[in-house]
Amino acid sequence: MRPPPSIEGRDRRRALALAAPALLWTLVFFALPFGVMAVLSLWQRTDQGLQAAWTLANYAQFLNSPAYLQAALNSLEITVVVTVLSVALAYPLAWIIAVELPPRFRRLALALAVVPFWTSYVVRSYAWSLVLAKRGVLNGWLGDLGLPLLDLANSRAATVIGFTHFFTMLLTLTIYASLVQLPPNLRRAAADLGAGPLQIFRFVVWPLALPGVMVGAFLTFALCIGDYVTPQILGGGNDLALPQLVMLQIGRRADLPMAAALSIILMAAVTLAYLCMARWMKAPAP
Amino acid sequence: MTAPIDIVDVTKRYGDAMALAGVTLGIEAGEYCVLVGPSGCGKTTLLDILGGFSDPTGGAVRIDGREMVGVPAARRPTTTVFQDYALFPHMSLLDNVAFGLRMRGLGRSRRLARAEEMLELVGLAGAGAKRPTALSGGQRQRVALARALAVEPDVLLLDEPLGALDLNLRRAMQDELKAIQRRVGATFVHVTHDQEEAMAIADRIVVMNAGRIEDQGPPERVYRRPASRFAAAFLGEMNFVPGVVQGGRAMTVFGALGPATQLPEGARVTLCARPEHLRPGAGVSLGVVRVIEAVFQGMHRKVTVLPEAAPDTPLRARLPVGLAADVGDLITLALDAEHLTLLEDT
Amino acid sequence: MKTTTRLLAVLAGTTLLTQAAAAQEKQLNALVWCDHTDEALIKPFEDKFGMKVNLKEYEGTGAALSLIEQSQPGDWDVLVVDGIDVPRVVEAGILGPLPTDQLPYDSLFPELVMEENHVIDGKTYAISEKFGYNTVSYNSAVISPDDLADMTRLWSDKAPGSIAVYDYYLPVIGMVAKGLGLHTDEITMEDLPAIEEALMKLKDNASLVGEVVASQTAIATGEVDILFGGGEWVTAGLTADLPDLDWLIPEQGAVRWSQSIGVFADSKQPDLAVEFVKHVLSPAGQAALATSSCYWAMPANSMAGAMMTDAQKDALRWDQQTDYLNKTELYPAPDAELDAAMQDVWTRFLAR
Amino acid sequence: MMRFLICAGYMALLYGFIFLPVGVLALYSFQDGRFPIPPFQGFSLRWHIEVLGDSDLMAALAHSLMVAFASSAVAVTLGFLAARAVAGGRLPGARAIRAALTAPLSVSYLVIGLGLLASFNLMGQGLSLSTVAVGHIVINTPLCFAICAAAIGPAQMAAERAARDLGASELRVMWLITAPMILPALLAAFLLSVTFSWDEFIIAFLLSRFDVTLPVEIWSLLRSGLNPKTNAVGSLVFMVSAVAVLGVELTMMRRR
Repeated sequence: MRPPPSIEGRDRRRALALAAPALLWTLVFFALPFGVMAVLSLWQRTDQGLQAAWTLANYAQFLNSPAYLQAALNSLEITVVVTVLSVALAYPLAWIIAVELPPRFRRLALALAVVPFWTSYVVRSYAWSLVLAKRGVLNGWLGDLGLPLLDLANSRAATVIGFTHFFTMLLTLTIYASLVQLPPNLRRAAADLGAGPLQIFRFVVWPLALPGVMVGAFLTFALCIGDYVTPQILGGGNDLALPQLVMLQIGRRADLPMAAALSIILMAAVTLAYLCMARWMKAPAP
Repeated sequence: MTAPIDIVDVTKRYGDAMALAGVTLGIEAGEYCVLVGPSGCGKTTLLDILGGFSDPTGGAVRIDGREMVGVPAARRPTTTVFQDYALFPHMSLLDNVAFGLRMRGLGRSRRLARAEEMLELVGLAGAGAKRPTALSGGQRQRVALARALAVEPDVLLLDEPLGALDLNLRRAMQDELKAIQRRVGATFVHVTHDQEEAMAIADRIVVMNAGRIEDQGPPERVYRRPASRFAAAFLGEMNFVPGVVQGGRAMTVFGALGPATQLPEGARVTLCARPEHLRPGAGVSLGVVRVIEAVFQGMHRKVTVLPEAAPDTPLRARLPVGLAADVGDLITLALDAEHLTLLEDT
Repeated sequence: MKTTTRLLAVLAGTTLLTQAAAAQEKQLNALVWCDHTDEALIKPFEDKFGMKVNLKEYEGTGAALSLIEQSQPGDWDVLVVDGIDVPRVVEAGILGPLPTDQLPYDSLFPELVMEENHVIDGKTYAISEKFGYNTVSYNSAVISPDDLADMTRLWSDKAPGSIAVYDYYLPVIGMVAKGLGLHTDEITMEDLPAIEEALMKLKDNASLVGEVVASQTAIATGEVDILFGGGEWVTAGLTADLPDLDWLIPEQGAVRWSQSIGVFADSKQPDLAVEFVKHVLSPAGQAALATSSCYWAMPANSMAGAMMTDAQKDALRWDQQTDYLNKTELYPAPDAELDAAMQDVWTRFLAR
Repeated sequence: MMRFLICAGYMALLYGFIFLPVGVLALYSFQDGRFPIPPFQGFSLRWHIEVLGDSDLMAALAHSLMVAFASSAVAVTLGFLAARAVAGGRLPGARAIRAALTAPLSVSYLVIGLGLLASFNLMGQGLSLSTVAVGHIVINTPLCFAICAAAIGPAQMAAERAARDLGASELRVMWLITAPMILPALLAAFLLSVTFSWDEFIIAFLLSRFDVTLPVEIWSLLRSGLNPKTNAVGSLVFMVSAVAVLGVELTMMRRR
C-alpha cells in the first residue's frame, strides 16, 4: 500500500530537506561536540594521556577546591554586577534615543552609540588597560584637574568596566528596539487618563518593554560569564574567572576533561539563569 | 486551451474541522464558474485544491479527465490570479508576465513578445518596463491576470481577484474579465464573496456554505429559484413566509401560496419572495400592511412592513419612489405569485 | 542579481586560495616560544632552503605537551622547550637524537651544555640555545637596589614598593624557594606549604599577576615599581626608552631558565629539521634570537657576541654572566605529581 | 528645559564612556615613541606603516578575511535555506527546529570552541583555518537564520506560490524569487556575519594552528610586549569593521 501522492507531503519533505543542512551542521558541529564534552568531563587526565575513567572526580575536584569555587563565585559576581550595571546605564540612554530625541536624530544617535562595538574585541580590552593604568589617560586627566587619582587597573573593577562598556552598547541596542516598538499613543493614553511621568513609566512602559530588556540581560549574562579575553587582559590576575580557569586547564596542563567539566558547569550556570528569566517572565521555552 | 473539471465528493479536514464536507461539481470546458459564499465556507479551500496547493482528504479532482490529486501546482494545466496579486516586486511587468513562459523554456525574445501581447490584452500596452510598485491596484490586477493567462492555461483560477478594488472599478473589471474570458476561451473558476459580482459574471454560480454546495446553476435560475434557504438569502434579500402543505399547496397566514407541490400533507415549508416582487397592485394580496421602516435608495424605496394579517412576520419590499410610503403609513401590498419559490424545511 | 554572482565569485575565490595555501610544498613545522617568530631569524633559513617554516607559539611546557597531544604523529619537526623539561619530553618519546658532531659545542657557554638534561643513555636529544634569568626587575628611579637585596622583604609586611608578579608558576615558585633557602632541584611536596604561604603574602603585596604585556605596561606606566619574576627578558628591550628600568639578582639568588631545541622523533624530514637547529645555533641565528622582538636574552653560543652591538650586549649584561650563572639555579623540574600540586598552588594564588 | 539638560548631560556622559577607549586607542596609535602611554609625545604614522609592513599581521589579515567571507557565505546559505523551510508553514516540528537552530546563540564561544577542539582531536582532524571556519559557521548560522526568517513574510510566501503555480521548480523559486526579494536581509546577514567572524577570538584561538586570524595574531602581539603597533592595528581593524557596518546600514536604509 503506497500512500497516495500528496502535495502537502511533498511540501513537508521539501521543507525538511531545506532545513536539513543547517540542522545537520548544528548537530554535527554543535550538539555532538557538546556531547563529547559531557563525556570527556567524566574522563581523567593522567600521565599516559586521557583515560576513559567514567568518574565524577572532575566535578568533585571542583566542589572540593576552594580556589575553583572562588573562581566560579568571582565569575558569578562579576557577571551579575556587569549585567545590572549595564542595564542601569543603557536603559536611560535607550530611552533618550527612543523617546526624547527628535526622530530624525535617532538613527544617528544609535549608530554612534554602538560604533566602538566594531573595534576588535581583544584590542578594546587592551585599550581600557591603557585608559585605566596608574599613569594612564584617565589618571592623567584627573591629575590635571587636581582630583584624587584612581587605582583601577588590574583589578576586578577594571574587568567590570571593560565588560560594562561592551554590554552597555549591546543593551542600548536591544532596549532601544523594545522601547521603540511601543506605540507612542499608549503613553499619550496613559497621560490622558491622568498618569504622571513616573506612573506612565511604572505601569505602561516598564512592563511592556520588560521582555526585551530581559532578553538583553540574559544575553549579557551568557556572554559575560563565558568570556575569557576581558578578565584575562584587565583583571591583572587578581580575580580568576571561570573561563580563565578553563583555559588554564588546557593551556598549562592539557587537562581537557577538567576543562570540559568546568565548561559544563559554566553552561549549567547559564541554563539556570535562563530558567530563572523564563520563569520570571513566564516565557515559553525558546 | 480549455478543459472541463470534475470534482467528485471532495472532502478536506483540518484536524477536527471539516473545511469541505463532500463537494461534487462538474464544470464544463470554457465555462465561467463563480464560487460564492461567506468567508469560511470552503470556497478558497476548494480553489487551493484545484490549483494544487493543498490535498483533498478524500475524493477525486479531474481536469480534462486527468486525475489531479497529488499533482503539484507547477505541473497542472491551471494558473491562479491571487487575491493579493503576488506580483514579483523585483521584476518589471514584462518579466512578471513572461515568468511562466520562461519556466517553460521559451526563448527570451519570444516570451517577451508574448508578454507584450498579454499586457496589450489587459490594456497595459507599453507599460512593460514599469515595476509593480508603480501601479495602481486595478493595474496590478490586470498584470496578475496577464501573467496567469500568458501560459495559456486550460483552467484559470481567480481568488477574490477584485476584492481589493473599490466598487466602481470592481464593476468595470467584472465586465472586462468576462470579455477576456470569452476571448481566451479557458475555463475560469472565480471565488468571491460578492454575490452581485458573482451574478454579473458567472455562467455557472456555485453557492457554498459550511463546506457544502448549497446550490449551483445559471445565475438567474439560482437567484430566482434557489435550491436552499441559504442560497436564497445569500444572493439577495428574501422574504420567508412559513407554511404547511395542505392539499398540494402551501398554506400560510396569507392563505394558499406558491406553486403546487408533491410534498406530503402536513410538511413544513417556507415560501420565498424577493422584495422586488412585493408591490402595490395585482397579485396575491397580502392585505393592509403598516410601514415600520423606510429608506430612500435612489432607484427605489426600501421599506419594512408588518402585515395586519401576520404582525409577527415583517416583510421587506422595494417600492417605486413615486409611491408615498412613510413610517406609520398603511398601504396595501400584493405578491407576484409567479416568482414564489417553495422550499421544504429541513 | 549581480551582487549574488559576485558573492559566489568571492566564495569560489576564497576556496581556491585556501587550497592553494594548503598545496604549498616543503614545510617545516616548529613548536616554539614567541622569540622564534621574527623574520630576522626565520627568513634567511626559508630563503636558503626555499621552503616555509610554520611556527606555533606556546608558553609553558604543559601547553606544548597539550598541543603535541592534540596532533597527529609526524605533524611536528622542531621543538623548542625549557632545558629543564628535556628529560621529561625525551621520556615521553617526543624527541629523537641529534647528530652532535654537527653542532657548535665548542663555543657554547659551558654552563649551558647541561649534559644531565640533554644526554640520556648516551644519546643527545637537545641543545641549549638561549638562557636568562627570572629574577627581580625594578624602576631604579623609585627603588634602591639595596631594598631588593633581600628577596624575602617582598613577602614581608614591609614591601619596598608596589609589585607585579610574572604569571608563570615554575620560575616564580622556584624564586620563592630560593628566597626560602631551598635548592630548586630539591623542592618536595613537604616544602609546598611554606612556599604557598610566602606566595600568598606576596599576592597580598602585589597589585597584579600578569603576562608579559601586562607586566610591562604596569612597570612602564609606573603602576608597579617591582616585577617579581622579571629579568633582562622583560627590561632589555625597553631600556632604550626607559633607562631607569633595571634588574638585579638578590642575595638569595634567583632562577635561571634556558631553552633547548631538538628534533621530533617522528619528524618526516629530520635532516631539514637538523638544518634548522644548526641555523638557530649559528652565530647569526643566535644574535637574532638573543634580540628578538618578543624578548631578549643571552644566546647559548658565545660566538654570537661577534654579531651583536655593544649596546645590545650591555643590555644583556654580557660581561657579568659568570657571576650571574654562579648565583642562579635552573628553575624546578617537578615530576607529574609535584607539578600538579604546584599548579594547584598557583591556581589558589591566582584566585586569592 | 531641565529635562533637556538632564538628557543632554546623560548622553554626553555615556557617549564619553563609550568612546573613551576607542579614542585613546586611536590617539596613541599615532604616538611618536615606543610606548602607547601618556604623555603623548607627538604625531607619527610610524606604527601604522609598521603594521602594514608586518608580514605576519598582513597574513593574519588575509586569513581573517578568508575565514570571514567563506564562513559567512556558508552560514548565510544554511540560514537562508532553513529560514525558508520554517517560513513555509509546512515544516513538521517547526518550533523545535527553530529552537535547535538558534540554541548556539546562548552558548558561550569558549564552550563551543572547546567542544569542537575536543571533537576534532578525537576525530584526528588537524587544526587549520578550515576548522576555524567550521566554528564560525556554527556561531553565525543562527544569526543568519534569524535575520532571514524575519525577512521572509507573507509577501514572499505569496510570490513563491505564484511562481510555483507558473511552473517554477523549487530551485528556481528560491533563486529567482525568494533570494532577490530578501536580498537586503541576505546582505545584512552576510555582512554582520563577516564582522562577527572577523572579530572572533576564542574559537579562532582554540581551533587554529600555524595560520591564524587577525585577533589571534593581535593576541600574540599583546603577549609579546608593550607596543604602539597594537594600537595601530586596532585602529585599522576598527576602520575595516566600520566600513562593513556602514555597508549593512546602507543596504538596510535602501530597503526602507
